[in-house]
Amino acid sequence: MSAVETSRTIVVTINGTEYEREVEARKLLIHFIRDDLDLTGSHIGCDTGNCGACSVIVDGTLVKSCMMLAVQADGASVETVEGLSEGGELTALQQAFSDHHALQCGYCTPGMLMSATALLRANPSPGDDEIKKALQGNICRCTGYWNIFEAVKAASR
Amino acid sequence: MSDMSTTVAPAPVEVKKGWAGQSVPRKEDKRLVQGEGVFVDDVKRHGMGYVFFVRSPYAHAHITSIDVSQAEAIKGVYGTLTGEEVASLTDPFFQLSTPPGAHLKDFALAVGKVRYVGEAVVAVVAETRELARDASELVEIEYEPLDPVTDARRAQDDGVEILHEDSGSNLMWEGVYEWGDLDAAFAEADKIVKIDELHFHRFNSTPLETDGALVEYNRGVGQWTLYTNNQFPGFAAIMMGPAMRCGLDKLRFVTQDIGGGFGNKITSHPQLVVCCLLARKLNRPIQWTEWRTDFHLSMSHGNERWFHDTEVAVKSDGTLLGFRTKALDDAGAWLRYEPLGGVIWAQVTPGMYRWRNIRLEFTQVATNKAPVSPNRGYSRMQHLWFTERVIDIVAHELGLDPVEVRKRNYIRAEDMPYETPNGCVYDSGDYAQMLDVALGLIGHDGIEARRAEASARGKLLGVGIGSTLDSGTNNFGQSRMINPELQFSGNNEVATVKLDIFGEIVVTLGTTPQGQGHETTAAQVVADILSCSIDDVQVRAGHDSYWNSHAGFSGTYASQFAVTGLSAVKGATEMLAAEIKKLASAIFGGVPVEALELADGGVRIAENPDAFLPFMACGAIINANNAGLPEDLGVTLNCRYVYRPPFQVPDVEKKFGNLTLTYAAQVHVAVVEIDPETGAYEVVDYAAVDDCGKRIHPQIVEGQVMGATAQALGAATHEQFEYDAEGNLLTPNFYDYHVPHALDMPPLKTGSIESPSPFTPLGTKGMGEGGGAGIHAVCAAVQDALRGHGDAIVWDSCNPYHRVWEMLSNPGASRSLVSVVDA
Amino acid sequence: MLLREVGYAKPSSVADALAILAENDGARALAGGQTLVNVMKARAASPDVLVDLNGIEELKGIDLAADGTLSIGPMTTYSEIMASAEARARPILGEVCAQIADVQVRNRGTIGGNICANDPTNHLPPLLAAIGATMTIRGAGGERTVPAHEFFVGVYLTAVGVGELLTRIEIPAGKGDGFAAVTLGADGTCIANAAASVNGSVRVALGCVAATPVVVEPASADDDAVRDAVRGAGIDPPGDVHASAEYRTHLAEVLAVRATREAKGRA
Amino acid sequence: MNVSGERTFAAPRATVWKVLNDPASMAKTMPGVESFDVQDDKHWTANVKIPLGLGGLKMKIAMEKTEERELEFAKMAIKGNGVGAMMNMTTTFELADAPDGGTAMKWAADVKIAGPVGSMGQRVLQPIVNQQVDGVLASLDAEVQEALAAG
Repeated sequence: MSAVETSRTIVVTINGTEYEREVEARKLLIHFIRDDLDLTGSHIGCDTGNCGACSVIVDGTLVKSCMMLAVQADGASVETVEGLSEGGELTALQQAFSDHHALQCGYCTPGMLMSATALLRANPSPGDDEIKKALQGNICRCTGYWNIFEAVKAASR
Repeated sequence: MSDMSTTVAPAPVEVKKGWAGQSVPRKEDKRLVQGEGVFVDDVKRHGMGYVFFVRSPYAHAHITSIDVSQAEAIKGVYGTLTGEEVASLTDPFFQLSTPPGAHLKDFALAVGKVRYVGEAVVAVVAETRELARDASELVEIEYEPLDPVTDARRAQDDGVEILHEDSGSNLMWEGVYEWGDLDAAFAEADKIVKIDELHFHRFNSTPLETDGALVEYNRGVGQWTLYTNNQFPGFAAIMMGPAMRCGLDKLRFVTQDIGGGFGNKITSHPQLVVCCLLARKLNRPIQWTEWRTDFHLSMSHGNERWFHDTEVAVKSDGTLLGFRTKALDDAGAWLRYEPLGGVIWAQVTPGMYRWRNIRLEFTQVATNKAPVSPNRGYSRMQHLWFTERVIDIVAHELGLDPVEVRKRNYIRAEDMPYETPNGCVYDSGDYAQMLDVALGLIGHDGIEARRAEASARGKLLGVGIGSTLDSGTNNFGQSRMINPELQFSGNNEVATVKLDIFGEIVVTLGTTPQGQGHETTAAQVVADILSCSIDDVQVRAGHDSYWNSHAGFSGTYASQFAVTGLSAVKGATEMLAAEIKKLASAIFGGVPVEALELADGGVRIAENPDAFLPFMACGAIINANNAGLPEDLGVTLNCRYVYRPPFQVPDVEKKFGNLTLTYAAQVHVAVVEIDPETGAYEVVDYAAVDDCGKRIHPQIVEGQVMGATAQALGAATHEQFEYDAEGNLLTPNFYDYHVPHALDMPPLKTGSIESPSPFTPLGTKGMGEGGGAGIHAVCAAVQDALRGHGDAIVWDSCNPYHRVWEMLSNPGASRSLVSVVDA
Repeated sequence: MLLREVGYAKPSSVADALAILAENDGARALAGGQTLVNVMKARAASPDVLVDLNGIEELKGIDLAADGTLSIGPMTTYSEIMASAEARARPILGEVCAQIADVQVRNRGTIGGNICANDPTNHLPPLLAAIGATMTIRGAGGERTVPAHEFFVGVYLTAVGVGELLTRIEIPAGKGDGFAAVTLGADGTCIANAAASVNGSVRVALGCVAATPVVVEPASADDDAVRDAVRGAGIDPPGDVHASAEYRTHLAEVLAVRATREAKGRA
Repeated sequence: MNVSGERTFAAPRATVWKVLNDPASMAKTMPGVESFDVQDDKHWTANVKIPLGLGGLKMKIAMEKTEERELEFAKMAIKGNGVGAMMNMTTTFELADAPDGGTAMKWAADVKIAGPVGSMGQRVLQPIVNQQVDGVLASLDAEVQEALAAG
């Protein structure tokens, strides 16, 4: 019978770097990423899984890291906003966000970028409605989304 | 994505060579798109303790006992703080109100009594976030519940429980405003339109980042450093210093990036005091993260307001002569910024219209709900919603066209600058032209055909207009209309521009931006004056009250940066430019400064460009190589300028005077389609036209218009802080408090007009808060759609599907609120 | 955020999971976690032990039998159902899954978690009740199969007892299905919903109006018959900030008719 | 939130009254009672774990009989104190002889739930409360029959 533990040691690869840490079973993945690993690009905007500011890509799948336990990421490969650009070189999507003023305070932006990145990987040339549908899980209170749609459109082929 | 956003070319303005007026890339973006911003919850310190607040489950109750012993006994718990301790270590927060509100004893934690669900009662600090919450569950608090007051209309009834014994009743503040000659206006009227009750609901902008802080105490010098996202440190300091019995310089505020504010992050001073006291008591850094549910339960709700017994004097042709109304403002449990809302609305007393005779009786009461505080459009939005509702109800009841009624009554371009009945001076604008542009954007000419086409699909189509003013740059003298004893007036903002030793241009601001792009727009203004590139200008990110010079009203709030902030930057940069020339004149052996010009990142002799002194040389000479310079040179290349808008102290007796410097305008038009079977509806077309004078960065301006519009659409349809009879908040999270998501966004068309302000150094007007127009527009559109289907009157600012269905199935309920009598 | 302390186990087989559930009173199965984790954040409920089912292959996957019967593993995510060629045998499944919340939630949330949570506002309980799904439940006492109308017992309560697991969801062949909802914003929480199935007989299930889906069987798929059936059910829905009991009662009727029309159009 | 109803028991009033006033048998009717203790004939306390599906909700419950008219009427104040929820409930029972034999009981309860659980929303709580009430009434019936049998 598998052991029941209130804490365990996990190995998680984030943006290519492997981290081995002991975590409490109750710790949410987002707290592990932000507090334990000090990767503070991913944010927390709610406590009910609605806002998407904590969105990250786990083994190729877009998830909200506030609705996943850190222990559930054991052995997984995680991508966060810090892993998007290489050597300070912005991706086309990041550049499009700036060009189209798709961010104001920038708090929702990391999660928004991860959702848009996941969309463009699966569908490099999405239609307007597909873009809206793909960003439905990310709340932005500054922009009204319109410029974000424009940016994603611009970054698509 | 044309169906998602369209922009019409702005009305022709002279195209200025230079940086200002161009949508240059934002300096802030590079760090933010890479997750390299520094927000308050990103700040960590060795040995910091996490604070968790134990909050009241009751709306109204006496606290009979508090026992923290079990919580403190847990390993890893650093300590606790209770209301009793706060009451002994601090004085109550300074109250802005006259009595009875003046008598409130407001402390950082509840003392003896709780007055709303979610009020902080005890603070627990522990080694981890989780542990602090675990321990908070072991704090034993005994309550003796009292009947809650949840309806402002009942707050002053006999036998109702009183929230604040010290003030003797639930009345907090009241005042009567009257201008013109009401009797004459009503005598001249053909018709009097009466509206018994209108209700502006409770909501706020719910910035995605909630409040927070990391507070360190330096015992040796008795000074606190607060890394926090408070958006108006100047205000927080004058609230906290006296309460904590310390000088303001002992409170150092530091912020870098702030995840949205919208006014909602002005009144976090109680929580900050708790963190300060704990940092001193426990001798370690204290970290506070406010969770979403905490924010909804306790932070900065927008003012809920009722309008009763409204009477409008109008001619048969729709000419508006004046109105009377009674405004009842629900302040919630405490006056944290109130009762300023009791006068702020007066900045836009007649809205956009020419009526000259106005009487408004303002009453503010306390209820067992979260305290209200500024929210985007603060207090003006409520009043402008009222004036717009009045226009549409008058048009509706007199069978007139809302477009015609507006055009007939709008203040005209040729009347600008226009003095309102209460002495405000609208600086510039052409409201009728804005309306034409907006109507053009949604193809208003073809609206009847669309209405028919929609009804063929079984849908009710309606079109509505919302016109608002975004009054910016407060004259704080208006606070004296609330309390003549207050020693506030005018306004000010500061900037410092210096040339460092290697010629780097460094700008520091007094402001605390939350996404408005101050680093970028400030650099544009500086680059134009110094004739250099914006890349050569480094604007410090965020604010540090120890390093950035700041003034009493410094901060980012109330639509003023484009006026106060940028005027300060302009002033400081012009000082620096003059000093550079003065220095060059000395270096070039007395060439008159008039013969010098700034160009290509340096200063040169206009006639002889080879005589060139790069900024780097200037910085080096003054800072490191200054031997032999003339004694009386008086050049530091470090220039501080305080911009002070031209204001007079208003006449407190007559409640007369100019209350803000600029009056940006917005006209929005919404087209909705209602499903009559369910009451569900959607916005199918939308236009927003903005006029905020000279635009330094059109893209940023448009971004503010879009964001404010989205917030308005959310507020108009789903967003509401609604309480049940026991005082439980029914929408304490984003699950039940539905903000707009991507799929909720209608197509948006934006347009703009530039009417430069004659009163500001750059011709700019403060902007960003005009989104309320969207609430008015949707309310009007819903009412229009219901025309001929029961003719219900839209009486509430929030119209979720169930309310629309109720208006359809029982229009009589709202019809009974209005009547028209022949004068 | 900040859950109460909890034990965690990640079994790789149903037998192992059942053993852990049996061992630990107060243990709960963790499926996608898109509901349970949020309830734990509020500390409104706190299991002592979470039994993570994400490592159990036998609980995943979709099989289509020759007779058109779909057999779906409870740990199959909404996204997997939307993408599955087999699942298109009953098109309504993917269509309704596509309306649930957002991409991130659909990537983690599972069909089993949705019906076991049985929040009154969930999409799938009324849908599965309408299309006549049957659930297989395994426990120490062996395996049993219950029809949807017996499966849903209460808010957050189902026929899956303490120490038991939902192991399979079977859905008969059929195409004549419909679903209608009024939601809090596009793809938002359901204010009221209804699912209808017109495959031979007519069955309509009403959501958001009681602790469990209310199933009615109109005499025919005609609007009037459906209205009569809904009225006959005498529902007494909860009222909340989004809808009064009266409004929900009205919506139930309207949505039942709309769902049935859609179903009839596809039958 | 107010819930109320009427129920007829196939038993004489005295029997129903006895059950209603016997802490032990009342305990059996309440959902998830783990321990129970009687201070005096007017005050009882209990530790309950209300089955909430996703994990039981633990509560300390204190009951006080605030009013009674022998064989006719009883009023109780029930205070529940749990992590995440505070419950305040007043409930009344009114007994009368049913027209065709047995005892008719009119009951009403005013339930107030505060705290995080309260914020889960009426859409969830109302059905839960109704469901718990049905459970209580069913087992009350059983208790009455048992008492009747016991004589």
